[in-house]
Amino acid sequence: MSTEDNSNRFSEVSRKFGITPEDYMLPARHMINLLNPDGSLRSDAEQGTEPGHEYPLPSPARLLEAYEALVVGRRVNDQNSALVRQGRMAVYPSSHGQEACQVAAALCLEDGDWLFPTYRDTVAVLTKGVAPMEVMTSFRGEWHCGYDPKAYNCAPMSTPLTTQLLHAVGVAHAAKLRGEQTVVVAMCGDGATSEGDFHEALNFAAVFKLPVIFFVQNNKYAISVPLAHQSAAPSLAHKAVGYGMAGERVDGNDLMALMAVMGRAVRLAREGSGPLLIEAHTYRMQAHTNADDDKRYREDSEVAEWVGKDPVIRMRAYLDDAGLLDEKVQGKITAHAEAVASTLRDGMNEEADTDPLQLFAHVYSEPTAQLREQRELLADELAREEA
Amino acid sequence: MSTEDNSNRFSEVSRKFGITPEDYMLPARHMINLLNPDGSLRSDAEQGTEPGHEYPLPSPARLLEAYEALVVGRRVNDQNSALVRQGRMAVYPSSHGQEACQVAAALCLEDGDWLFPTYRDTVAVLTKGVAPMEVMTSFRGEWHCGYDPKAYNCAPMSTPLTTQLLHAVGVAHAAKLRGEQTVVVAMCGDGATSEGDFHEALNFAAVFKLPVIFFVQNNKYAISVPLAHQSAAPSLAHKAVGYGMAGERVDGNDLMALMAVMGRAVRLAREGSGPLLIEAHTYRMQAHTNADDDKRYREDSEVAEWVGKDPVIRMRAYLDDAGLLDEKVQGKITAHAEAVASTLRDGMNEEADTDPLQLFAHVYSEPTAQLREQRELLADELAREEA
Amino acid sequence: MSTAATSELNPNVSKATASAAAQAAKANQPVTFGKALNTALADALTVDESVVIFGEDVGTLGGVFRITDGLTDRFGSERCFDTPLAESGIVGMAVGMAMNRMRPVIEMQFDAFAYPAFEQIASHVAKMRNRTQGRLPLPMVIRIPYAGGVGGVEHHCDSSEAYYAHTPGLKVFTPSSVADAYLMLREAIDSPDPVVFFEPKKLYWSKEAVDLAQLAQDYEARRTPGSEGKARIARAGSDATLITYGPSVSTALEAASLAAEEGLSLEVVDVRSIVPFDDETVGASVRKTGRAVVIAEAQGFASVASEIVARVQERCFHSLAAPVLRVTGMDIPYPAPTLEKFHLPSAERILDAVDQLQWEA
Amino acid sequence: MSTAATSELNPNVSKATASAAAQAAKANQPVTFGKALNTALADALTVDESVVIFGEDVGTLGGVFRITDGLTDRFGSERCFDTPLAESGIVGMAVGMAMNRMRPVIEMQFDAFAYPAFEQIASHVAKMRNRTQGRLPLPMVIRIPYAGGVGGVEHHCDSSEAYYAHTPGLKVFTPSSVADAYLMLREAIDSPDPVVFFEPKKLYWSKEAVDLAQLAQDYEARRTPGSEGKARIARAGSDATLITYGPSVSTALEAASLAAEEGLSLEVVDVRSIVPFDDETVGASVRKTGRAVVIAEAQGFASVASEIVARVQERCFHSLAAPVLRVTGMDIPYPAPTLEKFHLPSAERILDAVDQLQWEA
Ligand SMILES: Cc1ncc(C[n+]2csc(CCOP(=O)(O)OP(=O)(O)O)c2C)c(N)n1
Ligand SMILES: Cc1ncc(C[n+]2csc(CCOP(=O)(O)OP(=O)(O)O)c2C)c(N)n1
Ligand SMILES: [Mg+2]
Ligand SMILES: [Mg+2]
Repeated sequence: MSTEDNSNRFSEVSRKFGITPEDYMLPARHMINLLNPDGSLRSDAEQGTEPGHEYPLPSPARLLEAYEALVVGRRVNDQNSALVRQGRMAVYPSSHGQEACQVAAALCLEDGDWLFPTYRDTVAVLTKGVAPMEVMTSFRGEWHCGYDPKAYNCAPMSTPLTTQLLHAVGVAHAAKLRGEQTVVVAMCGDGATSEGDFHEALNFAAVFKLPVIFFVQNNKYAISVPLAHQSAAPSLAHKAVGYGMAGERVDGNDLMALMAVMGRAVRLAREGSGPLLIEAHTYRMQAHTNADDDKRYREDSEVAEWVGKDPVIRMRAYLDDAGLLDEKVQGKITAHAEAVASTLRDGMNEEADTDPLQLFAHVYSEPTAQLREQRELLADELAREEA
Repeated sequence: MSTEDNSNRFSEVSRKFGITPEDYMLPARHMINLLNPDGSLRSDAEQGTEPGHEYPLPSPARLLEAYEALVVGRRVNDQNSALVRQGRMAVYPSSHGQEACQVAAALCLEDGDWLFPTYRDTVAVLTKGVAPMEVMTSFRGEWHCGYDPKAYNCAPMSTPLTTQLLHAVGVAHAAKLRGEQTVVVAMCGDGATSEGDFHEALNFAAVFKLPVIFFVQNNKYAISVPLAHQSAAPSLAHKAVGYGMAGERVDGNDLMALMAVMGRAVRLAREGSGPLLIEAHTYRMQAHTNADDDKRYREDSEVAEWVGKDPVIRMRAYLDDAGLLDEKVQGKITAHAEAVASTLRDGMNEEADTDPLQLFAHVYSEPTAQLREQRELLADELAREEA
Repeated sequence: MSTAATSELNPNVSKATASAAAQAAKANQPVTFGKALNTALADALTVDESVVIFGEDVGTLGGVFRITDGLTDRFGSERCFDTPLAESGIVGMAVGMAMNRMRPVIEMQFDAFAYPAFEQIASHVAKMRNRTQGRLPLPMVIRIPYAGGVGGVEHHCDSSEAYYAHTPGLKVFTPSSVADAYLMLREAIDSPDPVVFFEPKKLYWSKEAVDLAQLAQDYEARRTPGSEGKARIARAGSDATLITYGPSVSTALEAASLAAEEGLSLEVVDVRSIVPFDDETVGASVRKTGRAVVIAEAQGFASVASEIVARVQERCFHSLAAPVLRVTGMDIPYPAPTLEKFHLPSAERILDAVDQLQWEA
Repeated sequence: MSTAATSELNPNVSKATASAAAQAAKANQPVTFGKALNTALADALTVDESVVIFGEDVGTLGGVFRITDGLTDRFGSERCFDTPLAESGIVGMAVGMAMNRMRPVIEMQFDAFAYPAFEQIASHVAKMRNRTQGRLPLPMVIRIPYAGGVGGVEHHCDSSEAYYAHTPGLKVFTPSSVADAYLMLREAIDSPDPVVFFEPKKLYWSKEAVDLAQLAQDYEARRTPGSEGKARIARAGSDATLITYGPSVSTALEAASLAAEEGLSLEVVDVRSIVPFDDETVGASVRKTGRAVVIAEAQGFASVASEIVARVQERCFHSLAAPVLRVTGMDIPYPAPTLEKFHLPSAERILDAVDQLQWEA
């Protein structure tokens, strides 16, 4: 690539939208928001639509599909939290309140596309199609990630913050070198944007013009640390221009807006417009994990404020009003959610995979002589215990 | 700090300039440039002055002081390259062509202020006041950095790219906590902006509102890698807005513009406006170091083009035309440069500090028992050799 | 270097207010390891105005393990504060603050999350003093909660001490008792050299009856023998020596108790200060017993345990009745909760190793 | 695991075009270590379309040591290319490419500049296969020019192998001869596991008469014995064993020559594959000679040398006439050119250690 290539690419996109490349890269002045908290559609004027930031409404069928995933996601979050309280699961970082983001991240992708989730993105992983008990494996305290990333085109949920964004870039790069049209969604939180790997990933994606959508769930906290201690930028989406990619802010509790923005981002990326940075404004309704005590760092009133912006209620109200959701459909959706929840309850009653000799099986393609010795030692101990 | 604090700060600065905070943070559409390559002053129209990006001309006295440092810097660069060719110095990364940046970075600071240079910033370190032979210690292959950073408020020239930007942030933070008004200039190259520490340093500085000026010498190459492989951004200065700081581009071969831009940046930083990112456009006229072969990756014609933009010739022409530089003054300046060069030639003839037992003296405040043993071993060997 | 760290070593200490913070702790009440660390931090903040504490979630929250609990409230958000989420940033900023006359005490949230800071630690924290011929010392402490035994998930249980112990210029301490938690952290903060301070997280909630106020007074009055470069005989014995540190000290003590029931007298040496290392105490014990097992949680290959074995056999070869053996973690990624017990050195595994020390029948 | 890496291990190998690249090299002409590496890369690119090479300055420039010289020209900028200047980015992107069916071979420009990538290496490169129960293997090679002896300035001469050898999940190779440079790099690239490949930079310009084309043919026809987990007897001897690797092999051989003049027969074992380690070859040699010195450039504390000492005394205790000694770098930051010779193991220092192996008079 060369400077000319890169500027050509941006002139093309920006010409398409009739704006300058810089304006294409800077986020719209206001975050993209299509539904009011009460579920009513915002008018164009309310949306403050700007050139280059117009987002067509997703189709009713698409919205219904997304709503179903949303309801399932909420149920899974709450079921998992219950399982943790009952001591049947070790730890769970709930995305309660952020389910619209989770659902949109997975649904905007096509089958061959890849998703790179974090520890909080259970619902996105589920929506991508991974079986519920497989997703939950690591939260049970098992030693592996539970699912086959290649079978689902879904990376293991990453704990070391933003390291996975670089893996996402690599997956996209490999696909591009083979001439494949793979789009990758790479997720992280607001706090994670401060890590060096965030910077390196966005820069690599931009320089190599890769179809990666960096999707930041800005839920206002990194454990106890509020956004203001994390960044002084006008918005996290303003980071995009510094890499030469487009940035956009979207209401992360507005499933309609998310589907629209993520849908367009995937389209642009697949057409070769390079990476994008999407910042979704949302809120983590529960503590960081069950081990955290959020009373130490935020007011109940702040949490209460966000109850009124709940993504599930908002979407349901819209669909109800639009006549898209009759009782029968809602019933089927609820049943689906209950079925997933009961799979989880049942699964957590079953024994986890705990063959200790497995510890040596996958460190290398074959155990080294050293590992074979260590395996022997443990096998001996186990044999003696049994005897 | 809180979001409000940060946005208040920016509203203040931007109000001062009568522009929006976002416009304060984005660089001017064109790089700041006050002198044409032939030394003539650019008109306001030519400069394309925009609100918030007006830069008053530095005083004649200031310009003369800077010009003297520029001439000395050029002479030092060329003397060092000669010493390397003669095998009297191990390695030298010359800043030939970039001396205007070097001089401005040091001269914009007051005595108590700190400079954080890289391996290429010999001339900036000299201009900050460090004695010539002390600066050159590490290039002779000695085991230490040569000068006392605290005596000069000048950090060791850093090799691991952008690591020093975080140290700069720490020095500024410590000063701020003690209520001191220290401003810090932290330098790096265009290639270095890709490193994770660059990101973390700019973000920390912005979040803690520290008076640090990140000064990037964009000399178009990182060893062999051209800028287009390093970044797809409209400019490196566009990275500023993503951290919530002001960014600006300046002609890095125009000493007048550099003094104006760096001078204003230091003033703003000292007043509490937070950090700034300044990108200076310049060119590395010689190979990366004497060990590099730049014919492998760039055309002679490209280098030749930049000969016409030489910062020394340009500044001299301006001063001549403005009647600020008579033969006597120029003679004194040349003599000064020659004196420094001869100090270097003489110094390089003297023996370097090579007491091997020094190797154990400063690893810790006192050698550990282990190091005492190892020191003994070496002392024994040396004694046997002598015997 | 092995005397108590004192206000002489650290010119910023204000003698007037010394030990005020520790006074609150009641004499001889059971106190947790975590509280001892917390008190050490509070006392250091009290007596030395150059001490600053920062890291991820160490402010309002008091740290995910509450080791910095209450410090922001008590000392203000300029003395104890949250940073953006970036470990290289935290360490790099600490380097700069130490260059400019502060004593940063920083927290890495978990062992594996210190890795992003590795370049700053290896290339600067460890080398700045040497690079500047002693002109830019970096008095700073990097606190790292480490090791397993708490059912932590991946990346939260690494024993990473070898990476730092292998890096010249760093000191590496790890306490295993409540009193040491207090004293060694005070000493680390007062050290003129950078210290990587490893806190065995499974001990955070362990309790001992320790009078922290008295410890503080003694420390500040220089009546406490220093721990830097000084191992500790955690249990005296005569038949074989168990050499260990940090989280494995309690396991070794358990093994020694079990062995005692069978009439075998095991000495347990708690290394405490990995760098600098106390060859004298360790060597004296092994020369006395003639047999040794080195125990550590970290994977064994190229580890601190390897080093101890190498040193002991170099120095005590002719006293040894058997090779020096190791009981360490397996050479595998740290396993998650369900399987960690198979990975960690256990009293049984230690006793098996002791059995192999070629006892005459 | 110790057979030659072959196209069976690596399904991307296209048999048709095998060894084409090596043909150009003339038989039994002196060829440099660097050229052998360059040829290995070219041959791998030729036979395996999933191989990609990237890093800082490896494209147009051919690398600062020219190890990738000509590869972009020959194979195109999609197979060998420059990245932005960011080591964590390089390694992290390689992880993703390996996840998606490529075999990245990446260059860290110098040893100390791999540290920014430490988190990616320790938390992902080493652990992805295990984390996914073998479903996401990461076949990739991280090439690191390392060690000193070339008059390099600070940060350019670290011997950092211990950091990686201590990290389970990584294999760690280091060649010391021109033939091994070729063969071991081919084997590393074909390995289904991630390999950290340490290139002693002082050897880049060393020459031996080696027929690279023949080596390539033999390798691809699986006629070459593998080097993974296999040490090499670099010189046979009977009185004591010098165990070493990489840049120190030539120093050990020099010491052995000097000793031979005085009638002492030293065996030199070149470890080659640090992980996995060849206990058999090393153990057999020491059991034969009864004495051993371990030699390595890296600082000694908690190092690969410590590990070798620990293993040897564990396994050969009763054959040992003296403790296993070490000759390593000092526990200090790597010193710049003017003083490095006092830091590095020298033939004299090795012979001094041999003298101390308690010979009967
Ligand atoms: C490199 C690294 N440092 C620290 C941590 C510990 N940690 C886990 S989650 C978290 C906060 C992340 O905040 P954010 O990115 O906003 O995501 P959220 O949890 O809000 O979804 C921290 C500090 C980690 N996982 N990785
Ligand atoms: C962390 C790190 N990686 C790699 C290097 C090797 N290196 C030294 S200079 C250089 C190029 C730097 O380019 P740039 O930042 O543009 O500065 P310039 O040399 O042009 O002044 C590289 C790759 C290094 N010093 N540090
Ligand atoms: Mg968050
Ligand atoms: Mg450059």
